Amino acid sequence: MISFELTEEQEIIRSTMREISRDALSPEARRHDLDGAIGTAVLDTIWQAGIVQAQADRESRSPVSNVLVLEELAAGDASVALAVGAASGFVQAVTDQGSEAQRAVFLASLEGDRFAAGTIAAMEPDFVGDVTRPATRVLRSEDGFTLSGRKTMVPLAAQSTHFLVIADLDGASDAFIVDASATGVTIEARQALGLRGLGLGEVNFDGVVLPTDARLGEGNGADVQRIIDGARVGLAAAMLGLSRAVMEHIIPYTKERVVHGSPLAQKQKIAFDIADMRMETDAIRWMTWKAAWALETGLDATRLAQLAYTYAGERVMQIADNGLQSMGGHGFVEEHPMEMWYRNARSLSMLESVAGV
Amino acid sequence: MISFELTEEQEIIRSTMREISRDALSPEARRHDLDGAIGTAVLDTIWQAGIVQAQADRESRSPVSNVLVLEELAAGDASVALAVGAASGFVQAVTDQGSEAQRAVFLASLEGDRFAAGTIAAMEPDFVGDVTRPATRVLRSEDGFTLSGRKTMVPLAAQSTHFLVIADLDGASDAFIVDASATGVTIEARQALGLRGLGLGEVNFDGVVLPTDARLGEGNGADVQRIIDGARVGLAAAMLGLSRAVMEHIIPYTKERVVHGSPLAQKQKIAFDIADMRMETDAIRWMTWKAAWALETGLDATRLAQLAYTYAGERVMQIADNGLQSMGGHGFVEEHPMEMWYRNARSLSMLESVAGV
Amino acid sequence: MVDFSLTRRDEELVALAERENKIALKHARAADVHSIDGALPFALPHPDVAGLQDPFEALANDHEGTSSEVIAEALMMISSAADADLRDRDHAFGSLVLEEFGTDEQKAKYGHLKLAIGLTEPGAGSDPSMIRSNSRYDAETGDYVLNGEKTFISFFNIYDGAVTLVRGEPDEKGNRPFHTFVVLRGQEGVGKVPSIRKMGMRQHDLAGFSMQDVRVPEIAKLSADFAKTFSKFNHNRPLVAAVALGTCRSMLDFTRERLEARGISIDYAKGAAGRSAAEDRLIRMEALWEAAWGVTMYAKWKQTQVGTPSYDYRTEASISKAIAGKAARTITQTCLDILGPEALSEHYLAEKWFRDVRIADIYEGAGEIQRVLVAREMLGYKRELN
Amino acid sequence: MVDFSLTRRDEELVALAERENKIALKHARAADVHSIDGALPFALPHPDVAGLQDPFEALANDHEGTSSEVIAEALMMISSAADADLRDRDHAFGSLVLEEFGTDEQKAKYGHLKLAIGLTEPGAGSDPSMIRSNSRYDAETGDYVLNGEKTFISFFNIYDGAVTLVRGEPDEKGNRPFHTFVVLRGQEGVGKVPSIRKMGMRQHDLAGFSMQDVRVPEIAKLSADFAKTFSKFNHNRPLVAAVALGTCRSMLDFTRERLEARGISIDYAKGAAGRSAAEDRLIRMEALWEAAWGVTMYAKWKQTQVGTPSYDYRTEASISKAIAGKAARTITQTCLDILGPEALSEHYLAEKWFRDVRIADIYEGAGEIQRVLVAREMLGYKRELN
Repeated sequence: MISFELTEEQEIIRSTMREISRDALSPEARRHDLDGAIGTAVLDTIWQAGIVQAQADRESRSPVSNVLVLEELAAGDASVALAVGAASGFVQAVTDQGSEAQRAVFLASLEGDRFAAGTIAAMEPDFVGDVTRPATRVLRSEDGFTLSGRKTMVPLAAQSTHFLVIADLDGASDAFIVDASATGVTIEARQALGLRGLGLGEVNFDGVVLPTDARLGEGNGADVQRIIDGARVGLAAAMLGLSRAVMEHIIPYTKERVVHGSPLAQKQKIAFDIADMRMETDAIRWMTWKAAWALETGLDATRLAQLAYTYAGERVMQIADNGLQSMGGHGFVEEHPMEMWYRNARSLSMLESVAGV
Repeated sequence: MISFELTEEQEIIRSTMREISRDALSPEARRHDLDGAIGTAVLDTIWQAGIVQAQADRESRSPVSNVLVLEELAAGDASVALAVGAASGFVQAVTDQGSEAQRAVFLASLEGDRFAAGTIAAMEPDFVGDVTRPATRVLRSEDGFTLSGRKTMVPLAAQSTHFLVIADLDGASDAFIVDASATGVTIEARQALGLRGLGLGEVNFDGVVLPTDARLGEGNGADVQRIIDGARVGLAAAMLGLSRAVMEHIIPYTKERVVHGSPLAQKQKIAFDIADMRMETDAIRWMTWKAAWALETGLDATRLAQLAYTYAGERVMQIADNGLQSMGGHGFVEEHPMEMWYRNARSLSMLESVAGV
Repeated sequence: MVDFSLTRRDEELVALAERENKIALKHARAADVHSIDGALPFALPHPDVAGLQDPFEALANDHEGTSSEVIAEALMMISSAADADLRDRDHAFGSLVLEEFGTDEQKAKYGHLKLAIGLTEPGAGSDPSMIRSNSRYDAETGDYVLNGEKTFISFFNIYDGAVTLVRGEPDEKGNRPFHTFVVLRGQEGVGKVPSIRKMGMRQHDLAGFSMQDVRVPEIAKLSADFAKTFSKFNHNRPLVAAVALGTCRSMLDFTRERLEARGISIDYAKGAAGRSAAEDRLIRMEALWEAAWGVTMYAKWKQTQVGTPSYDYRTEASISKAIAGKAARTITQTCLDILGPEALSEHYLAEKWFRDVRIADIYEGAGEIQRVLVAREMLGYKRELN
Repeated sequence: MVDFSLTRRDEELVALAERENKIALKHARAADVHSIDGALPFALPHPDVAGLQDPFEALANDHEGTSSEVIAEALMMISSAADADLRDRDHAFGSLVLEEFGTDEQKAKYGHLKLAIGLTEPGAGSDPSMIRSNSRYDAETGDYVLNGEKTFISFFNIYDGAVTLVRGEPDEKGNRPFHTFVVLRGQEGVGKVPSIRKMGMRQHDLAGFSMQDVRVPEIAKLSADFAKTFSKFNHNRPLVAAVALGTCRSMLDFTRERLEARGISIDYAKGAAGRSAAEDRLIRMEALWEAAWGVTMYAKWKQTQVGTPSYDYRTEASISKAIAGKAARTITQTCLDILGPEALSEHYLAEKWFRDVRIADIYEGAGEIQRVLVAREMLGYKRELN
């Protein structure tokens, strides 16, 4: 039965996250951008909120709830949202698809008080690449596997304890859990246009020897598409949060700024852009909820995830672009968050695998 | 040396065509649309203006001048513009690429007083087809060729004396002159969304036996790309004319129509759409001129022709769409030409081979 | 709990609407060609569909177990391309106004009639302040005398008359109030205007009428409040959106099928970089459709939460109408372009859908109006923004 | 005769600009990183380019045989991505105003200085009516006393001062006229404001300054007419468009090369149906670039026809600026998206071009302003439309 009603628990999650986002993330977002890293205190706060750890409970974890979390966090700082999304994605994959032994090992690492998590390494330093066709390869060896290839735009590259590496095995995509300290693994910081706080990096795997139990699920291979689906929905949620941040900033700005005798917001062009921002954020939200609902109920979510991701990607870029334009020169300078959002919008909408719900 | 200056002769051509378009085409455009045919009187008027015949003179024919003609005619009635473009395209191909003998035969047919011309048959009744890769095939036979295949959206299908058929010969596109009355040629009217006056039809070639001299140029095969390039530029010119017609209609309409106390044209949304119409028609005009100039000077025009065609196609649809929107319900009814332009815009921008410059 | 699943009853109703649509498709071209002048090529109800159950009637009779009546109605609209509205649906807008605002006496007199609603005038599209039709009270006879001209009136030439909006005589301040009267077709002074020829939706009759010293008795004057008359549009907007989405769905299905027949299958799993142009564009169109579906469903869901007479879902109603209107334009334009010239042919219904659905962003409040309404709500503006 | 060919001299100059651009590219990342706070990482002129001929100087010295000087200048801008403006170009806008409107005495006093132009104020972007800075004549000393605040002033922290626009004392009707004064950096009361940190174009210093009871002598007051001061922007617009197109050209070249390296070559001959998504999108971006090129060249050509001081090419100037501004946004956004995540990396200049060129649709009159100007001309409106 069609319903848009959140559970009481989800309402609480949403308002808690909105508060954290407003009080702890928004004020720090510019600093994260300039430093090229999220502050340890912020990461630990998030960690202590237990969002990442909650993903380890197969019964209670909820993609819909995760979408709410990512929207709210991204409204404050998209880098933080993706850091949480990346760590959550790792835990979700292990929880959903890991063997009993893998779950026991990797989920135990969630017990500390400090942010310490794995991340998904899926994209490759290849122009016009396709995340579903990795060039990174795993070959079978006598007592396990050997992994070779390069991954790029890996979030929290230097901070992650493990990588869930998407790689080709026998002609199909598969997933392997790789220790960040394994021989042959080298990590290189690789700053990018936006999401600078996220600590994006390039990770090289040079003939890394993996034991048999490194393969996610240890059995017939992982369902990589499910991981990608979850990531697309997570990114859509983050784009939703970013879009909302732009909208919420632009409304008071354009109402206060007087040009040629009247507030900017009374110009039809600006007012229509603002109406479009509202319309599009609403649309992205329901698409994202619907895809998350499909994930949650175990339906095939691939199409809905792709459509939500595609739509959110188009719109967040347009919303950030129009938001910047409506601020004129002020949109271009660091005094306002707008220029950062413009960069983050382009970055967010091009990553396909760095968050999970 | 970069210059946008027309020659005196071109200025005369332009103003003559503008007059014909205003006085003889605009008032008849709706009738042509309803009748599904251009009136014979109109066709003969155009014929007697000598535009089509002028293409037979290799020295004096000018793609730039032809672009001016098509813009002006299309501003009055896009169907007439394409009828002229189709007939011209046939003559141009024979003039530029025909053997001496072919020129002698086919250009002689231009001498009468009544509209009587060939047309290019290039597109096929195949979804997602590519005009540069025809499925229509010509096989070599002992004393000539055999032609088999179907062509669609052929302008003036029932009125043309000859078809210049683009077909595959030995794995490459080639062009063949086919008599409309040849055995195995059947013509079927096929009405479409727009350009209804153009008499679009489907032409079937069922093992049509062709003599050796049916092959354009008779030698090593025709340069089909040159024909397509010319057609793309011709279509861009027609789209330009149509775009201008919309703009010139919308300006007085929105100035006169008062809504909520002020003329529609004073609403920023409407005024900006009108500014965009002007900006885009200017842009299409110079792109089209540039591509025509490349054709005229014998440079490789393929890229410029593609870009002008692509850009004009995007914009004419947008201009017609916004024009219709600015008229509200009046844009949707036959009382105004706008709904016809909307249909014509979508049709024009999807045809790739029915006009020539 | 967030839920996008359909109930069994939803599914039944949707299937019913789809079946009716399939039958309608067979007659769609004939209806398009023959009803250019407003005359359907066959009598209603058409025998082909007469044997089936009307899905909307089915819903009205039994909506237990649906995702709520209003949501189910929108779902059914989306499942039907409305290619040929073959059933004689009982949606006479003027009759609804009578039913809501009429006295028992008025209902007794006019209740059995099908009444259109006469708002629009030549020169006054969506702007009621431009209405020039007027009424004058004749104290001698106790009649009202009406003059003016109406246009774009749905089904006027098919129905029995219209509930029409006119200006009254000026009050002490010189303001002319709005009055609402029942005017009957064939009445003396009511001039017939031929049905309007349109680009699309030709089976939807649209006509005008003139009033020249039309005399109506006092009982013909309804006390329908002007704002309330217009408020009817509120809950209609998501349904108008749904109708547009139905046609767009047909267009998308047609495009997908034709691409697949050419060996171009749509792979939703892979990234954008690996796509063909046709595939990429189609996926973007499907995304736009889903976007419009979401806001339409949300508007209907909110309607059930706050109740139909409430104003609290009007922004959501505007959003659904505006996005669906945009989707209608973009999806039909783009799908034809993806498919290429063959799609222009009258051999297929695609070109008809392109024509039909263009009205979606115009009628019942153009996209620009909806954006003004949405922006006003967001910015806390009223007349400052128009 | 319509002609789009370059003269030999055009080609030489374009080649010169391209060579300089290639050198500049080597320093582009360093300039971006180090000049966040307005400080270039190296002295001007940079030794790398000092040995070459400045193409703009070459044009100024000899423009015989070009497609006219103004067209050649635009061509050269388009050939150069302006990645690192390594030369200390003599385009001090305030100095140009002094040169045009100053008396001989004023030129003697200030002519050797580099002067910025101080128009914009916090809270007054493109709207001069919002200017709050003011001047007061002190009859006792014969000085003018200036107060106020200026922002977004190009090169103020690098130049010697600025020609600045302020309000005078109210006249009998209460209107405050505009006055123009030369204000020097370091002068008493002139407050320094740190250079503004920006998303892109970081090598372009932007700063503000405050004026607190700044006393300037009578000679500092220029009789520069306000409208004339602004008219300077007219012929600058197509050049601003050309600069944006230069950066877009770099982005398109980069994208095409990377696609080709991946085996995706751009085939302009075939129809759209046969294209990959990447190819299709790139072709559309190239078309947009060509559109902007055409209107920019036309504006410059018309400028040579009617003469630079004429107003008769202002609509064309606005058109070129508006289309190039739109192209700048669309082309950079789309090319990154075509290439995928790797294009976001600072390893390449693509992300820098994306940041740099966004200002193109804002400065020297945002796209919205240009559209107002174009629409006013078309509709015969003045203040009715804003």
